[in-house]
Amino acid sequence: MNAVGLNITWIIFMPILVIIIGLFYLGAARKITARIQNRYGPPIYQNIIDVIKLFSKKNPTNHGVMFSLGPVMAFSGMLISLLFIPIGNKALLSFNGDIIVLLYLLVIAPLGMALGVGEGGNPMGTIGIARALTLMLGYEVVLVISIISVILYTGSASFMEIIKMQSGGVGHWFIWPLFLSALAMDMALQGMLGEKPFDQPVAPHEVASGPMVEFGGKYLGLLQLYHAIGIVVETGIFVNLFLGGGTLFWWFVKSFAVFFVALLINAVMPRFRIGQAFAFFWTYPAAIGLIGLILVAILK
Amino acid sequence: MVSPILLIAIPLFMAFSVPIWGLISKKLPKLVPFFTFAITTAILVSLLPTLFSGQQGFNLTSVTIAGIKPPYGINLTFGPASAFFALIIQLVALAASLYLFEYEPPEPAEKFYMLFILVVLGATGMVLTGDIFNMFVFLEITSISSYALTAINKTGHSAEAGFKYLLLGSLGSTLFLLGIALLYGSLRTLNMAQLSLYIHQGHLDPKVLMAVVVLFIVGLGVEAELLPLNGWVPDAYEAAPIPVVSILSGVVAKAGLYALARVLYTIIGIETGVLNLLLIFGILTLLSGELSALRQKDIRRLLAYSSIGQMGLIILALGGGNSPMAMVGGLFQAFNHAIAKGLMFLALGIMAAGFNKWDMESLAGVGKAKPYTTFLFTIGLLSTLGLPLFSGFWSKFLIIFGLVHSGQVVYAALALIGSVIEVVYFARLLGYLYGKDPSEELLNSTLESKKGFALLGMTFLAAFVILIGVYPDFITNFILGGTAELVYKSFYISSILGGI
Amino acid sequence: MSEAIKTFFSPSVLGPEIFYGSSVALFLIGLYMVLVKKNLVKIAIGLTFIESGVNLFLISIGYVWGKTAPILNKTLMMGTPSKEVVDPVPQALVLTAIVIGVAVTAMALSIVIVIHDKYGTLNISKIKELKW
Amino acid sequence: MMKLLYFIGCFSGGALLAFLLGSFSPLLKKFITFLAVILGAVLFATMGTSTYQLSLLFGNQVIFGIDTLTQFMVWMTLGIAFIVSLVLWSHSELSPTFFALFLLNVLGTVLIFMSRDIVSFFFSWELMSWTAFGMILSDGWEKKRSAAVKYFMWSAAGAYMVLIGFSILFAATSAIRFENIVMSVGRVSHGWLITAIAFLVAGFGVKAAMMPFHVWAPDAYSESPHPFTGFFSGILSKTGVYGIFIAFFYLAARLEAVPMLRVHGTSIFGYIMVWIGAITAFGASLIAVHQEYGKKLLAWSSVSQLGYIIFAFGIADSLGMTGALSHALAHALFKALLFTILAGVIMRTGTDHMASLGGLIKRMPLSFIFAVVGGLALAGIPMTIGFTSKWIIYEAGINGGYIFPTTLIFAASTAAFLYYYRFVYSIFLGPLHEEHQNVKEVPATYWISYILLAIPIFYFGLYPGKLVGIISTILQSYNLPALTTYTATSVTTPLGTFNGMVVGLGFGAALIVGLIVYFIGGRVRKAASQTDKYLAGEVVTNEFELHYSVDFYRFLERKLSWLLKISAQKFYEFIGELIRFVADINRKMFFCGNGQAYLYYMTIVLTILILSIWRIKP
Repeated sequence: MNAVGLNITWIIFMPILVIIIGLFYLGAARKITARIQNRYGPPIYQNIIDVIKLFSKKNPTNHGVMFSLGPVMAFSGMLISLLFIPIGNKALLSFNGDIIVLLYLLVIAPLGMALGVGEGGNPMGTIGIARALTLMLGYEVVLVISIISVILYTGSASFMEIIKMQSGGVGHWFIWPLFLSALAMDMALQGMLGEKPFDQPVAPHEVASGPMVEFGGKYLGLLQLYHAIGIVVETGIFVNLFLGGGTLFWWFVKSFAVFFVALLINAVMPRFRIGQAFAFFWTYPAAIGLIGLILVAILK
Repeated sequence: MVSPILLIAIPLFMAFSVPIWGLISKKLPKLVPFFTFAITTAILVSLLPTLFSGQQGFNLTSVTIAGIKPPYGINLTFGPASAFFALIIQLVALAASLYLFEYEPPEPAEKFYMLFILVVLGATGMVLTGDIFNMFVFLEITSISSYALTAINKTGHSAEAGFKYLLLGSLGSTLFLLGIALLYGSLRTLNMAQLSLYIHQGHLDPKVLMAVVVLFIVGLGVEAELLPLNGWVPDAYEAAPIPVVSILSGVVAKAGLYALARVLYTIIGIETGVLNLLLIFGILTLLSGELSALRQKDIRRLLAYSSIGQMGLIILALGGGNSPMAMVGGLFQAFNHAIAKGLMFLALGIMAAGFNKWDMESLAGVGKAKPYTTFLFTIGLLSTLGLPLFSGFWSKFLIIFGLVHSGQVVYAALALIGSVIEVVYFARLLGYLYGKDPSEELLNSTLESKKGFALLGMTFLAAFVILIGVYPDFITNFILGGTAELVYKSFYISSILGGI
Repeated sequence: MSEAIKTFFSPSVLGPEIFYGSSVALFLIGLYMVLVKKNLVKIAIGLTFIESGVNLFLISIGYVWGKTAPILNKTLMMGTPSKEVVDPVPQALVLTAIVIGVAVTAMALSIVIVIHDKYGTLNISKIKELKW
Repeated sequence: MMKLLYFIGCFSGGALLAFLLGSFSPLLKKFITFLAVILGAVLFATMGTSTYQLSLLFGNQVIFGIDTLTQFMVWMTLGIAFIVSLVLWSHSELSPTFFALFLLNVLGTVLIFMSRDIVSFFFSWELMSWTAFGMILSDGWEKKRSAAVKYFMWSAAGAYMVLIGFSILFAATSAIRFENIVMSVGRVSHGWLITAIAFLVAGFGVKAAMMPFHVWAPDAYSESPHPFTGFFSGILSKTGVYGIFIAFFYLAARLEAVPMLRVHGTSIFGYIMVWIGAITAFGASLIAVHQEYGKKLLAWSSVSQLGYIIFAFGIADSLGMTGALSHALAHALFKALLFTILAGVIMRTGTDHMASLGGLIKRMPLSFIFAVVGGLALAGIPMTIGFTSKWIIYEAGINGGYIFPTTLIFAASTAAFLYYYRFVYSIFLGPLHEEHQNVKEVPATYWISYILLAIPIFYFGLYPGKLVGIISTILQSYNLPALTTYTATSVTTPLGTFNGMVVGLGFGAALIVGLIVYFIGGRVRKAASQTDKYLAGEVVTNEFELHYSVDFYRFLERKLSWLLKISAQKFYEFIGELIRFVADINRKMFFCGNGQAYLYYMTIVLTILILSIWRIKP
């Protein structure tokens, strides 16, 4: 098979692969958290079963066209972001857009969900969105600071370029020279993934799962898929920027490792209030990131 | 043979013949000012073609009186500057005299019309004369008539305003006379060309010269509304009848301004550091006037302060006389200010006609009750603000360019700060005029349709504002000539005294 | 005695300065009245003082000691008139100025009458209904 | 020559006719305005690139010219003007004066872009400024007073700064034509040149709502007549941007050569502008997040977006200038769209208070769709023109090494999500209010204009290279560095690539996949009523307020209150108080009413002047 054909095959199968792996991530997360908390936990494939169940459920409530379109847009938005992030050294579409394009593609999904939640008209959902957006204002700054330091360091905003520069073993990974930036980004990642202490948007005890409150059946199923892809994409950014990408296997190993760190923090942390979370992002991670950035700017 | 003398002689005759017309019919005196100024304006316009003939594009004729040639006899000079100011005076007077058709003066009416013509006559005399003592006489004719007109309502306020005006005015003109006495004592001549020549040749002690300058500035500054000498202005504008106010701002102030410019530019000469004095006086007058208007509620007083500010701007422009541009802008601004302020005061008179309240709250919403008059008022206002499509734009533009060109960036910036303040209070005023609903009382006041003749006069002024605003070259030749006449002493001297 | 006074006041002793001096004095007296007196009538009188001072100054500019009035008669026509008469111009000016001064004073007083009618006072400090 | 006169005559004649005939028939004023704009566009199309001279002042030739930049800006202006004139068909309540002033305003704006000398530039500039004020005034006043006065005051101040700047240039070069000034700018001393350019940039910055000169903008935008606001915020602010371009890159090209003025590889002006732009963008968007009224929100958003443009201009390399100019177009398009939608909402519901609106998606679906489109562009989602321009700006910022300002710009962009979502949610989503049950969709003139605006938004989003191509032509014609690495669908910068078409197709495919997945799932049930929601067993009725819309981001506000407290407004109010204080003292002193005091002043002046004579040496 020629390269183009290979690419097309990969484009078709990769999302399915990622969805399955992402769902396994979610299952593993539940399992690991349970073990840390001295519970047994559900089986690791539980989320796959959940999704199948959700999709086959009849008669979830529909509040209007945007309500239906919202989860679809969230799913499709994540899917298109997935195509712009190199997985296992396979570039896909990422020659046609750099990190900044990806950053903005990543926004489509939450935006779609937010619009859907909006038409749902449940105040809990909207409060959840307001919290999510506030949180986003918090971590986006940190994220951008880290990304700018990487771009400054490498002189390129293209993922493939950045991965190429890290080739040649663990020692070449940017996590070493750009340790502060990587640290800041990992903190931002915690917020992006919505893991504790940054799970205010969905805080079940406060806003009844927030955005998800009105969604049931296949809507929730779509949102589960969106979440599953989201984890891979978000950890994938970190892997590509700081951990040198890698072959398919190693890529997912690294990605899971990043996710695992987040899980460990999640399992032991309580939840910030949303204001505190926002303020936290604009203080310590931002400061760490800025120091890293200044170091890069000086050393470069 | 049409001669500039007629510009003085006809009004003089008409003024004192008013009571005779009054014997024929009670209505007739009302028409006299209009016909007088119509004739004088016609004469003036018919003189313009000869004025703009000749090699330089304009020329300066000296008209001798009683057959004795200058420097010994009294002469009238009819050059671009004189004609320009005479034109301003005639235009405003014509519009105001049209307004008189709709205005019932206090009894005895004949006196009012007589004084009205005399003010304009005096001002015309001031701008046309070539003899400095003659200028003093005309100044006194103007100012004494103005005192009388200010106080003519015989109310307490008008008397108070008239007295304040009289105090400052008579002291000012006495100082002017003192200045003339010093000049005559040193140089033994009263002819302006001769004086200019002698001063140019250095026959005058610099100290005496500076004393003369000071006396002239302080003396004429009263009429030209310079800062500490202008206390009478808002009071007189508030208390005097509206047509008189338009004459005060459009005619008397401009005559004072002309006298100042003529004396300082042509006789004294600008190389003597006079310009710094003008700059300082101008900027202080400008800022003080604009600041005072900022929180003013009475529209007449507001316009009076604005008038002071505008006069300050003109004086400032004259102070930038190193650059002919500023000078041109200043003369242009004098024209615009006379026309626009005259227009605004007359329109204000109609807006408050049959109502007689002048504060913003009472006149709020007049734009809906009397749309056409308010529209005319707005044209005047926008022109005063110096906005494009209106004549004021070009003059302000030229003044600022000229000031910067002559190196006075700081003064230009300060003047513009004054303009910003002007924008604020005029914008607020516009808001009151258009943005509110008119009160019952205002709706029931005299309809504007009953004031046809007055509106005609104002429309005539507004047409000038827009015409020049769209095509300034309509008048710029005139102003260039005027600037040249004022600034180039040798041209003036040789035109009057013959080739020297 | 009268001779002494005459000598004292003759130009050889005082010169024309006495006229200049007294015109300045008149001017200052007038200025004092105008600035300090509160009564409108007194202020009007002060104005006339100032005018008189200036008029005196003007006339003394043209005056030349020991020369005659500028009226042409036969004796004058014999010699060179310009060297034997005083300068006629200031006199003409002063005549005009005096007339004007009278007009101003009349105007002032007539306004004062109206003010007294309406305000019931002649104190200038109390006549300030128009302000700011 | 004649064509230019026809063009001017078309607008001014239209204005005159609309003013005179408009009071007879509302149809006539709308028709005349519409016709004048179309006719103007046709005339402009025939004018091509050429130069026209008019003899105006002292017989001097006043120059108007058309080059590629002019064409770009004028088409933008005429396009949005056309949209406004289209929308105005539904607004008979506006007075004929409004229509007349609108045409004059368009004329003034177009003439700014065409003018090639100081005189005509300043003339057009002032014309544009005061007609906008007149329009605010003509549409009711009572509640708009402070906004209108503030606008007029600031625009006068800005115009006067421009005037000072120009007059310094004139005084130094004795030329009024731009080309002559550029030729002889070498003769100007550095100090004067810097002063002039500083005045010019500050003056234009007022119009471009650059902090700290922005305080007029939110009020003026939100209080201007609703159909006009899109033009006001989208186009009139661009005159300031254009002015900065002219001052900075054309008149003062030599500034770059002054070594002491160079910071960070560019001129100090550029460096200051980068920071000012970034702070404007960041601060204004944080303020926009907390607005309770739709127009205020969009108005602050405008200030923020203009900050992007100033930021990009400050960078001043090929990327920066491409970004700035393309964002100028982008902002004009999406802000006109959003303001027009809001005008439609206000027309139908009578308010723009976001807490009183809600759920309009069911009643005004078209408006909602285009509000999303406009919002996508505003937030800079790929596939819209907003992303194309923002992306170039980010790349420019990072590439230029302006790391901190770029971070601020990014944060501003994230904040844009926040306020944009609040805008859409509060107005169109959530529960429908009782009193808006019978609200109808906007009339055809409105949604036609939405479509017309949406087309270029998507076109330049999918074909970013086309936009960059246009701008590169402009920049090359001014001998400025231009971005050349682009194809129709993609743009490449030194840092990376963006292919609009690939993203668009990819997203389309993903959307289809999503829909397939959606339809695989089970059937759905339509909600019974508005209150048919998950509320944990609580029974709620229609009276129950479920609209979460007041104080939307209260937690954020609490945390950022220290930052939001910093207000230029307060500083200016203090200055205003000071001026009023001085004004009163001045008034009560010099016009105290006591005649004798006036005589004292006269005597004092006389004495001072006489005494100062003795200083003069004979």
